[in-house]
Amino acid sequence: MQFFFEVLIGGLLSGVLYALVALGFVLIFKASGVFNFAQGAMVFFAALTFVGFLEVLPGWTGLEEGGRAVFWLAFVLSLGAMVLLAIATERVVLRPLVNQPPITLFMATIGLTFLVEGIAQGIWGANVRGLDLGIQDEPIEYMMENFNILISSFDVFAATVAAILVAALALFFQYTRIGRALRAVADDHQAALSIGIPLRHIWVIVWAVAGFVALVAGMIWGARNGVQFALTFTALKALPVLILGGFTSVPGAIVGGLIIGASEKLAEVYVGPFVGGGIESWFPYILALGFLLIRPEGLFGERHIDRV
Amino acid sequence: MAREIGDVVLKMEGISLSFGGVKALTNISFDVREHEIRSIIGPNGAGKSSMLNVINGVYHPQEGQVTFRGEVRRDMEPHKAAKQGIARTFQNIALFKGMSVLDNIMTGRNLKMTCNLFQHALHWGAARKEEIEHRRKVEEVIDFLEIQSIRKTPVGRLPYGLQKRVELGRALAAEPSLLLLDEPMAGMNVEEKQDMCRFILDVNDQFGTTIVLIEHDMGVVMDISDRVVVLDYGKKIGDGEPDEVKNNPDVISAYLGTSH
Amino acid sequence: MSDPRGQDELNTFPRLLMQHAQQRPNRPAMREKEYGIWQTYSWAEVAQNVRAIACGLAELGFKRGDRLGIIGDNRPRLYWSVAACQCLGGIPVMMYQDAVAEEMAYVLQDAEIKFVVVEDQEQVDKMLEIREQAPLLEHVIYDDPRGMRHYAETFLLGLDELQAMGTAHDKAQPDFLDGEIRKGQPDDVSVMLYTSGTTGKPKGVCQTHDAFIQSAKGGCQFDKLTESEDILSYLPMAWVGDHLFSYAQAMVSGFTINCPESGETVMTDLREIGPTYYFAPPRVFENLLTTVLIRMEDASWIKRKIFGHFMEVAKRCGAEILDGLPVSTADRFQYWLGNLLVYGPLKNVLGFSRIRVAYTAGAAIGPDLFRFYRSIGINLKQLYGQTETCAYVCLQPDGQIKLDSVGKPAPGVEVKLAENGEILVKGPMLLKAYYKRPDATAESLNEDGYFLTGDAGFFDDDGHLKIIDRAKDVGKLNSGSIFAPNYIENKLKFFQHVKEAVAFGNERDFVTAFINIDLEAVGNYVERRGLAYSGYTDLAAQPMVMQLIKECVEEINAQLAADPMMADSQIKRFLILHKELDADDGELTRTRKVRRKFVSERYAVLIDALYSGKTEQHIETEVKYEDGRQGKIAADLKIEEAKTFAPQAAKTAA
Amino acid sequence: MLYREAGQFKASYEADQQIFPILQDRVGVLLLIGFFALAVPLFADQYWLKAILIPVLIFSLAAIGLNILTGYAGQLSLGSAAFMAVGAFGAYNFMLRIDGMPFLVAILLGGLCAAAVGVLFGLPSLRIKGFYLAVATLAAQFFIVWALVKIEWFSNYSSSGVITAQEIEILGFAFDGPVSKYLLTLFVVVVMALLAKNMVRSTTGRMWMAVRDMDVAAEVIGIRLMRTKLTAFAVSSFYCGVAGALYAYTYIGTVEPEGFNLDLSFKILFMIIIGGVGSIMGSFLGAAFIVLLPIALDVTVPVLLGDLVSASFVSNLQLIVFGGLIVFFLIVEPHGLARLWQIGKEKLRLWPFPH
Repeated sequence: MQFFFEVLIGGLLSGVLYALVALGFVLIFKASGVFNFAQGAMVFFAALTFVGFLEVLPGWTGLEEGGRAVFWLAFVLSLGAMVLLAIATERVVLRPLVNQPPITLFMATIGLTFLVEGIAQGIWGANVRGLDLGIQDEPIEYMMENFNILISSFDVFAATVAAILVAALALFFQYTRIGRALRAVADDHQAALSIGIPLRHIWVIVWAVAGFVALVAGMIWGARNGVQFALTFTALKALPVLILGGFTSVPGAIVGGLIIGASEKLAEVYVGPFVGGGIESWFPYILALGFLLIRPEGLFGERHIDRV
Repeated sequence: MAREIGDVVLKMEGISLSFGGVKALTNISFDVREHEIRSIIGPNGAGKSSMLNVINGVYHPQEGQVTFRGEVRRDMEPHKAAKQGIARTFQNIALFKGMSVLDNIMTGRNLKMTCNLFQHALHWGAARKEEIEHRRKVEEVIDFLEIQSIRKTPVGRLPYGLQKRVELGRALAAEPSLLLLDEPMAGMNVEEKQDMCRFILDVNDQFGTTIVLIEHDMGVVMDISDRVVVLDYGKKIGDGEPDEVKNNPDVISAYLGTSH
Repeated sequence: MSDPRGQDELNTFPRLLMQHAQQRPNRPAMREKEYGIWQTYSWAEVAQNVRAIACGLAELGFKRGDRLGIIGDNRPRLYWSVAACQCLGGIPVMMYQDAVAEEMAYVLQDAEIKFVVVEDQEQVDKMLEIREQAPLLEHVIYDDPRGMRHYAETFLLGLDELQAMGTAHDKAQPDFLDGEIRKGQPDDVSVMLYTSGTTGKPKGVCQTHDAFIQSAKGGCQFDKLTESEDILSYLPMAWVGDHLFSYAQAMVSGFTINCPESGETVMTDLREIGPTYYFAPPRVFENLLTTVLIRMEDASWIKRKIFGHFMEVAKRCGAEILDGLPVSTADRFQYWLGNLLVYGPLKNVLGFSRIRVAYTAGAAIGPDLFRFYRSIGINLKQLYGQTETCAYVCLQPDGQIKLDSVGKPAPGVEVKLAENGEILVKGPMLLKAYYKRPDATAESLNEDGYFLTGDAGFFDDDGHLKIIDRAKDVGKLNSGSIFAPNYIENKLKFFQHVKEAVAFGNERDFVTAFINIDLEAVGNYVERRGLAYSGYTDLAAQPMVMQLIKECVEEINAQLAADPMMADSQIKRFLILHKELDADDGELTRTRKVRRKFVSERYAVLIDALYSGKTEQHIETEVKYEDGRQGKIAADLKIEEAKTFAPQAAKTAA
Repeated sequence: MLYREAGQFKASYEADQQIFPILQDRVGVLLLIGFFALAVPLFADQYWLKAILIPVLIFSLAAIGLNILTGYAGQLSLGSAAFMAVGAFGAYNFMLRIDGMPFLVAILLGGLCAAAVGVLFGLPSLRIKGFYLAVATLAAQFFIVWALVKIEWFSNYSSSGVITAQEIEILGFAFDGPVSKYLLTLFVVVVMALLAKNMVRSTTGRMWMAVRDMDVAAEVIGIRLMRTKLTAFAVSSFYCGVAGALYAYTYIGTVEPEGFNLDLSFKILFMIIIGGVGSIMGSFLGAAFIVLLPIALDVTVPVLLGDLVSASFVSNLQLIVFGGLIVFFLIVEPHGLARLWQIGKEKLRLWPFPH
């Protein structure tokens, strides 16, 4: 039983990270109706940029390597890079494709994925890099002693960060002018335009916010598994989460992430051995698919009626 | 000399339809007779299009029943309605934008084509013969609607009025016995309206097709309809021959109330 | 000539048809674009259908010598009705399908028509409208049953039903029709064509089988037409040219006629068919050239450069190459290249790439226009003829094309000039008579059997006939030299800026003219030069426009000075009219010909001003607007002097 | 300019409904096929045949398959490579397990296996659309590759699922050299392209396009959405499957399931986007483009930039160029090279006029 909980909690914690990536998708889909396949590439780009700055900044500025100053400067610069990416994306991809069918925009983001990956590696190189955020990746003694459950403090940290981020975003959407504008755009582009919200700004902002989410997700994933090309696959993990949670629902992304994370780990551990293992790659998809057949609009998605 | 109006072919009884609590239609009953032109009129949002959607199975009413040619239909699927000889056009043109006029109208004959995928792939013998045979029929429709000069034009490039005509063509290609027309003349100029009117009358007259028509232009409706149903806010407020309906106080007030 | 001939000789149209049905049963006789493809009818099928229609008509009571009215677009079944009527010894009378009901009523009465075959509901409605005025009308047969379901009138009958009746009849009595065909004689009247006639009521011109067959044979030999020609039949069936080209010549040579799908699709259909033999009035060629030039204006500069360059090449040597004249090798190469890049594709896009022979007639064609088509390798030629002569008098022989002549007398045709310059013609193609108008017949044929064409002309040194004007319009200047207003006006009208012109000079000292400018062309011209104007009257009064027209007039003067016969006809003074000449005001006929007399009376004050040396004249004119209202246009018109040339000096200048 | 259409009138519907109604096109296509079937084997060297022509042909076939599903029936799929894998492993097993299995039958059976699997994964398309469906096809991608690796029977118990294609022999003739393999591939691809063209220009194709353009209207005129979509899945997967079998037998020889990964699926998707969505001809153009582009980059970039660049730079450049081209085509010419070709042809037909 303890083992079960260990697996479950481990799964839930990695689910938090899936949720974080999925959150980026949802933000963009809500605001611009674009299914952004490049979210994974953005995670990779952000993490790579961050570690890249960590490496080069001491040389450029004379700051102490591994110090706090370098960390925050690199963070701010990376954030800046994500904003630039958002602006460039809006300018080069979204604006010319405005009013195209969503499927076209989706395919464009696949192209964008390749572009972003190529650019990231072109600038920073393709080596695997480690990232140390200063958080120990070791079991929490308290849990060990009292419940005999092995839980990494890093995972808890990651979950906390994710929770804070989600809460912050929720507040942002609920209580700021920009946040309300974003929601207005999601509901009805025409309406948003007619009350004087410049659509282009909204897009840039939302892509930048998604970039910020990608940066945080990239840092956490990177710190855990190293910053490498495999980060782009996080996007593939996030897709079943979206199906489960619905494309437009922030809570859906979180709950979906947790379900996917937990169930994939449980399945791997309890079902995997019987079929040769490695089912993590497809299990979430089959799960999501099965779910989809029952509820095509996802957990929290809105039912859509075809008007004729 | 006029066409014979026959028995009741379509009977709507106590139809109620709602979307997530919003009532679109409330307890509506009326019937349609063979060979007649039956119009449904009413102000915007009166539930006219919903009514058509109930007839050919796009929407399923929560209450009431639809009887078509003696068969009670519950949860009818649109493609089954098509099989029974019901064709329709849409308020917002629903053509297949990526295809030519000819191909659009050809799709209207899909139910009459029996060849399978493999025959199509080989395009030999029966499939080829079938294609040609149906092309001939489609050309008759094209000729009937006088759209010869645009037969190979992609429909997306056509002006609105012509698109409406092509959509009628696609419906006619199915040789329906009941034709549902949802505002076939909306957004047309006077000349186009006259043409469309002529086509509708010709269809009704030459092929004996029963027609259920939604139209805003009162002049047209009163001119060509045999009987008219009036809806307002999802309720039936009038039903009868054009003159009768015109003098119905409820109808007058509904129209005065909305249009002035 | 009127002796009864051998029964098997191919001297009537029905016999020709039956002969083709035997000799080339499977070759296409007719095609019609219908239901998206070119529905093809072989000679055997045509003969079969004609038999059915003929027998059906006989069943209805159609007798030898009866007239059959035929109204509609160029449809195979209407052509078949013509042949069917002829099989029975009847006389087909085609009518212009766009004519209004009253005009048809006149023809129906005049020709005492009992049977008509019409194309569709539209024509049926006209027949119903004028039924009272045509009491003889017994049967109206319609080709297209669309919309006819509720017509209960008993005298209406579908052509389908008629054919069904006829087929049954033909089966029951197969010898009947053959017998009827055998009864036909070459000097029977084969067709009646109504002349529009600028004065008086239209007259029915009776032409015999022999006349049309001889004319068709002559033309076919002249241009070596074979059974493999394709012709597009799009001009009205009631017009003599269509009857000659699409009916008589096809019947003689056995070639294929092609009927377009509808009026709107003629250009597309032309391109699809790519006829080898083509006829069009100058107006069509002119419009086509205009479209070509307009479409080229949107092309990229490089394409325009290529186009421009090779058009120059064509101008230089194209017509010569077509005529087989010697041309330098360099030019030949350039022309070959041009053919690859410009002329070939251009002809293809227009549908002209297969043309062997093309004709134009009916009006004078501008020399530039004519030369353009010849220079890109289209063998366009002119011919001359009237309804009364089966449109067969003069033809331009291949290789001997002169821009301003109508060619040499056609085989079997004698042409001579009367003293006043009027052209007189004689030959097998002459009319038998005007229907029920012995007076008119007598008037038009002189005692030697020559037909008075009413046109004036002269032969040049090579024996080519040049038409200058209607004979009755030709007058004399006070100097005694000939004055041919039409000749001068046509020359003026070849300028794109001039829409209409009226020349005066009969019994005067010199020639003057009224000019109507072309609103669109001149409008464009001034707009490009940054000038704004408000309507025709304003535009016509602009000094810039006056200057433009003056240059045109002076160019004409230079040309006229070069011709010894015409040198005295140079335009000394002219003015630009303040309004467009309009058929609604009675200034033009419905076919847009100037009513010379009416105009000169209406604007007498202007003519006086032209001859009195004034430089300006005030005028007020009543006009009828399109909506029927009356109005007045007033203007002060400037009168301009144009430079004239001495006959000798002009030769060097021109 | 080269077209001389005047006089090419159609007197029957047969003539009007030909694949190439214009004479010059017919001649051109025959010349093209003749060139590739007769002249190329004589002159092309091994490298060209093995590294360029054969893969272009095979990917064209796969692209046709994806185009049927995505371009014609409007159902986006990201799992084409997996269906190729099914075809390859299917054909392998038929060859392996049935004695005297004719090669052509084996690849067709491989294709049928792919079709069956395709229908299975197409089932969700009945309830879900657009992105959801695209994600569902990813499930196929991952699941199939996993299954082929893990279920060792498929690869006859070889390690990590690697299979080696058997020798090809048809009617006693061994297709062992590049030329014979090339000709075999060409034959299969041309025939199947023709069949595909026939399908898309017949009722089947019209129903696919109707569902793509407006499914509600399609249903109202009697088209059964389920059947139509599943047919598209089946045919599409069949084409991908046959392409996969050819990939194993005439191109690579030794394949492993991981070779049919998501990247390959994307590559095929790129082929149809760049080549032209909804065009058989575009599938060929796109395949040629995507196969040739990296080769061209490999050859030209070092020449242009010399030793300054590393191999990894070239591979990143490839990513950037691919990505950039996709975005570029979607913006500038969403119908891809096929449309450019068509525009060019239209220009030639109207020459010297611009429109």
